[in-house]
Amino acid sequence: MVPLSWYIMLSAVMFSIGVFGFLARRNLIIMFISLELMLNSVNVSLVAFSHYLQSMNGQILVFFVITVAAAEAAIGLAILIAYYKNNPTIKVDEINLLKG
Amino acid sequence: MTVHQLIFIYFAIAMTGISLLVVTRRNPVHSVLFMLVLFVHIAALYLFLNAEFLAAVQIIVYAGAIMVLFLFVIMLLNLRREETEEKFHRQWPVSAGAVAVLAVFFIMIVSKIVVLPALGEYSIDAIRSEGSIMTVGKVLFTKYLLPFEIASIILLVAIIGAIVLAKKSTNS
Amino acid sequence: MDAGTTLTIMDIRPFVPELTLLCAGLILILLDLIVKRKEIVAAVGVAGTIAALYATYKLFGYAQPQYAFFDMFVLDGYSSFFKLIFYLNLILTICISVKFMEIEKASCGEYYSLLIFATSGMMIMASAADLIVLYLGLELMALSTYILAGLTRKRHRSNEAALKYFFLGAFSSGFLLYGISLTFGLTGTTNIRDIAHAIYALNVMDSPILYLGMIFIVVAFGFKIALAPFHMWAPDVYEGAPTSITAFMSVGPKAAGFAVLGRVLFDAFGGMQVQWTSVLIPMAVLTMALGSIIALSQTNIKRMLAYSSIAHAGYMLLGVIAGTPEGLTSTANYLMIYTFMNIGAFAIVIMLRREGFRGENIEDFKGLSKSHPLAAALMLIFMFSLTGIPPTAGFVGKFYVFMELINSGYTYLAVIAVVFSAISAFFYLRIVMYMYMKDPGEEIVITTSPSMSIALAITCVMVLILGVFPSFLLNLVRYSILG
Amino acid sequence: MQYAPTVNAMIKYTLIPLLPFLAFIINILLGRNFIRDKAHWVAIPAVFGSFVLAVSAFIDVANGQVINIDVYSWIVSGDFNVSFGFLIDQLSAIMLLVVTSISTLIFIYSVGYMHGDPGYYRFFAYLSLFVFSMLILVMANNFLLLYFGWEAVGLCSYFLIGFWFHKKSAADAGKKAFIVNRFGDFGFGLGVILIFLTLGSLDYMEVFNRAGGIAGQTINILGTDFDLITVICLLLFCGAVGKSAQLPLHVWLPDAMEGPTPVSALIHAATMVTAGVFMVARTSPLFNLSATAMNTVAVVGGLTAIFAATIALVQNDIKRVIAYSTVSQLGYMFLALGVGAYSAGIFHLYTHAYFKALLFLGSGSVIHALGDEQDMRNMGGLKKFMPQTYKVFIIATLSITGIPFLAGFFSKDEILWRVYQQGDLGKFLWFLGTAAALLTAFYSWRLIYMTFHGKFRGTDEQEHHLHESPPVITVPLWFLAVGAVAAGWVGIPPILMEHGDRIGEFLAPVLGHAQGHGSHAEEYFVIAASIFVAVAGWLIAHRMYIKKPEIPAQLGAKYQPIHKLLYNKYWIDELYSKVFVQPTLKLADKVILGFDTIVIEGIVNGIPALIDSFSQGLRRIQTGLISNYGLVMTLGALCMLIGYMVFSG
Repeated sequence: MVPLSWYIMLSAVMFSIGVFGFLARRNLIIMFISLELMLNSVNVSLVAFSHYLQSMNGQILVFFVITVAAAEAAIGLAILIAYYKNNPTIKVDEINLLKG
Repeated sequence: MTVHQLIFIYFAIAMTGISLLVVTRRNPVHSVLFMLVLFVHIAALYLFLNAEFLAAVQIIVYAGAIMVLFLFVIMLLNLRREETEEKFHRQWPVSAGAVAVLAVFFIMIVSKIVVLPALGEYSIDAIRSEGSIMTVGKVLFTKYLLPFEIASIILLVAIIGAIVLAKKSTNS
Repeated sequence: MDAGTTLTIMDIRPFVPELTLLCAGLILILLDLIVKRKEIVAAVGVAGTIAALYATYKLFGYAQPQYAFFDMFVLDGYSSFFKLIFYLNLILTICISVKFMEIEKASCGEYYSLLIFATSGMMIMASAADLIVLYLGLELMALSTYILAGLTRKRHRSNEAALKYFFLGAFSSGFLLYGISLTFGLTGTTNIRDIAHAIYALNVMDSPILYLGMIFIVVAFGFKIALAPFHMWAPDVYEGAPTSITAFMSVGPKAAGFAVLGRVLFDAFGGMQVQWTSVLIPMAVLTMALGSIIALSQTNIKRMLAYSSIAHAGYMLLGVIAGTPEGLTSTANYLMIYTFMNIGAFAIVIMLRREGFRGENIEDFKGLSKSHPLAAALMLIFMFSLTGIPPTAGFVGKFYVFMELINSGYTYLAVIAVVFSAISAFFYLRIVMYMYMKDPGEEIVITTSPSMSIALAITCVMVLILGVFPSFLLNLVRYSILG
Repeated sequence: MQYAPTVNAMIKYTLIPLLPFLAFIINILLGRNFIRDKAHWVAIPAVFGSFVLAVSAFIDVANGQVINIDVYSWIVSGDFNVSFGFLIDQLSAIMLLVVTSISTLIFIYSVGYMHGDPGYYRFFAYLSLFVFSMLILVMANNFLLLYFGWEAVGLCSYFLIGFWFHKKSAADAGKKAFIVNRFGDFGFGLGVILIFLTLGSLDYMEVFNRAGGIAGQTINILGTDFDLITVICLLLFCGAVGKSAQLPLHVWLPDAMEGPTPVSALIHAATMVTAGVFMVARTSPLFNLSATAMNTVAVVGGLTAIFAATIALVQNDIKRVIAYSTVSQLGYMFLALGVGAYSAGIFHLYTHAYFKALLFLGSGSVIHALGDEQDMRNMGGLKKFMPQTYKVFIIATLSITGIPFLAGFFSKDEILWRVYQQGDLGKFLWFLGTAAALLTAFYSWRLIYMTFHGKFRGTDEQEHHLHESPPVITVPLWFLAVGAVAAGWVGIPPILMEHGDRIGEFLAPVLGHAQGHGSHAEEYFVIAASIFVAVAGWLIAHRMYIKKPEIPAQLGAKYQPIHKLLYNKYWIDELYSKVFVQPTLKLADKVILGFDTIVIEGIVNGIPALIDSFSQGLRRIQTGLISNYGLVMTLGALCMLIGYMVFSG
């Protein structure tokens, strides 16, 4: 059998890559995709826990996470478009009107 | 090394590689496409973990809806400058360092994880006897009814929000 | 009623306040289609809130916590008290918004329903007995606030605020989820009470995995509360968002964050108090320091109030650090007082806003006492209260937190807090100085409305009354939380 | 004996301070736009209401109902309990009567005096606030509330001294009063804190009950052991020295005369400055435990009495003469307190309030008539223009100089007799007091003669406008005159009348009886001596200013150094300036050039600048970039993780 820790380590690696993408990329859309990557890594760990603990909680939470991710995507992209209309850039380092 | 383990190792390497590709592609469209490949892998992994329902949801909702929305927005914004400019933020080496340290600790800690609590009632056989969808459905509409209803409000808020933020002009 | 195996209609009972408010939100969406005047929409929203308040009042006073929906949801004094804060926050925000959103040309019915949905999310957070419900409540609140922050779509600053809030909020949600996942993986449950039992039963108090899970959860809550170093979004978002939403955000999500922080740390991770205390202490000191010091050199009043709100979050955290139920009580008490004084201060800022004039610079307050003595006097009271000068409510709030802290043996923290509190006097009193000791620059015109007057009257009277007669509130919060 | 008060009684006692406070709120909020020159219609009924309630409270106390009740618990947290409560006993009942009755009369007087002032409503608002604070100070049943009232009356006093803030001297005087009082209040605050730390309570009764327990304990300050109670008492007395303008902190009071005359009368003569006397009397159970503290009080009081009287001899500003006279009379009160004759001190406080308020208001009437002229050298001969003012002035002067059967006679005599009984130190202090009485008689009559007798020395225009003040001013004067005559009849020495010392008996349950023995012969001697000096002072003044008006100038020329010394108030202001202010400046200026730019400026501007630049630096962290914020969050989480790894191994 595959040990539980392997799944969780995989998920940890994916999570870290997602964090890296969020912190290092300039393109807002790719940052957003990195966020989705983080969420997916969590989902992997949850499903793995759910399987190994023979509990349903994890799977149910994944279901809700996917739902929320969909809602988040809709709102996030709407905000992005609203921003882009006024200020046509999606480079994160050009978005610093508010600072100090 | 069992077959299971070998298959897992393939998935682990593939998913790590694809994840890296997702966050390093210059063109966002490529990123989204690699993300789709990743989702397929994740869905397959769910199948190994006895979560057929989630595997389907992963493909239908994540790949089919969310990522398509991403693609749609990328097309809408029509990003030409992406080709020529710097991919990474100025702080990326610091980020990379921090994330590397975090990942090392993270992996060190979770590598020790073992199953501690008493096992629940949803063993592989129990799920198999009813089918994954039925099991999930039963739990979702009894024990998790309240979160389910809250999720519906969240979706409603998302709809309202998207409309409010994106509609042409206010009526006042 | 304990965890049943079947759902009955009685499960609805503890959920009635949330249900009432959600219904009000839905009604507003429909009402918006047929009613032209937004004041009516706002009034219906307030009526719905008052109905929910009444429901909470009727349900208040059970000695035992009421569990419902298979232990997903709990109604107890603790959550009821926080709901009271949310109701007040909602009502006061609606009151100060009506005229303001018209001036911002962003008056729409959805604004009010989103406020209500956000508040419902906070209430669900406060009452969550399961991490899944907690997560969903948090997302309901967060998603609604993201939209609200960006509601003035024509304004670049508002767009940017929403964008920052959204991205960083989603980032922190990722941490929260990982924290929940690890906790679930180690304890086999997501129910808050069961987690505590499992931690003892499995004897995993010292498990690094659980610690990691707890840290990730604290990161997410710290983000909502705006605790350093997770506070950095706050000044930008507070400055960019429409002022009424800034007022709403500076109280609601903060209070909700403290509600869940208290519940999760005390109930779920009660066995790991040593660990989380040692995490929270540096956070509290850093929060107070950054908030108080950076606020000194601000020129925009919304931004200054943002840093002030960060500093206050630091003081409130001290009550949690005290680690006793009494300490948590003092935090809740502080939050209630903070609601009044902070929304009051923002209300004055909103009054300066008019067609073609932002009124957000501290300079704009020059000579306010000459042209509008009443507004200046109110601002003076709010500033005194935020500084913590007796006999205003702000003093009472700080006093109880510090007292509980000292009772728990953290005298040095109390001393540090007093020092930063003294530093903070500089920037609050600077506003007072501008209002009373400088000559007016250009003419100041104040925009007011009946609802605004009501909000100001409530906040001002409460700040003074709670300063002079604090025992009323204190008895309420003690009765609610300590039973 | 204490009785459980009824709800009605509680409302009554709460209303006493509350009425003036309401008047303050109404006037300050609505005064500028709505009430304007009708502010007195708010303030006077409020104060009068307090007066009526105070009379009723006095009757209650006289019937034996001493009340000590916590009206409201403000902060309750564990062992720490801060309550607002009132203690209405014999002492506070008398103080209530004094404060409210004099306030009422002075409020009425102010209607005439302040008529037409642009800050009319503001004046009444501050004055009402002052009365509120003073009543709180008097009625408090714990040290914290006392301290609150103490600071609040001070604050009102600074506002009112600087009431005409466009006048530079007034603004400066306000500042001076503020700074000088800081010294005293600092000590007072330390004393209160020390009481709390050592006795664990701030409630009067608990403190007094527990005080016996710490008798004999010592406290180590800078390596030397001091008696704890003595230290506490001396710290408290510091506050009294500041507030009641005793040596060496008396310098602010004469300058405080820059304020409007009703303020001088109410705050700087009748009530606030006597707060120090009241406080020492109130804390007499503590002072009784420390002989050192008591002797200090007595000596400071005696020295101040004579010292201020000598200065008053040669001043030419009419209000300054009365101000130094006030300092001197306050010295008498402390003299009495210091020898344990608390009730004699309070008795003098009470009679002094009437005749001194009368003197101030009378001089206000004169100043008003002369168009704000305060220099007595430009007055003279006002007797025929202002007969009423003249008459009340004579009554007040007879009273203050101690002419038999007027108020001042009984109270001053009581003090001198009690002092006389206290051994050698007592004899010496008695001598000082009697000498001061001689001086008092002299400068008081000098004031009368220079102002009201002889020929008018002012300008023709002033003479043209001379008039008697309107009834709104003179009627309160006559009321006060009645007080100045009759107030002393409650304290007739037993030697002259059986059971005559009613006020002493009344106060005895709170303040106890003065100790000491003396024969009847000695007592008659003391009385005779005071009468003698009162008459002697009068005669000397009469001779010098009526019979042979050239004498003062000759004397001044002959004893020029003394005259100069007195005229310049012993150069105390200059001394303070030389000793404290100028050396600092010189040191900073000459000795170490550049020192000031580095250290003084460094401290004054440096710390705020440092914090500000620090703040500016920290602002730069806030780059506005999402990625940076996310990185900081990640690093935060990482730090927590590393911290855990490091500390848990």
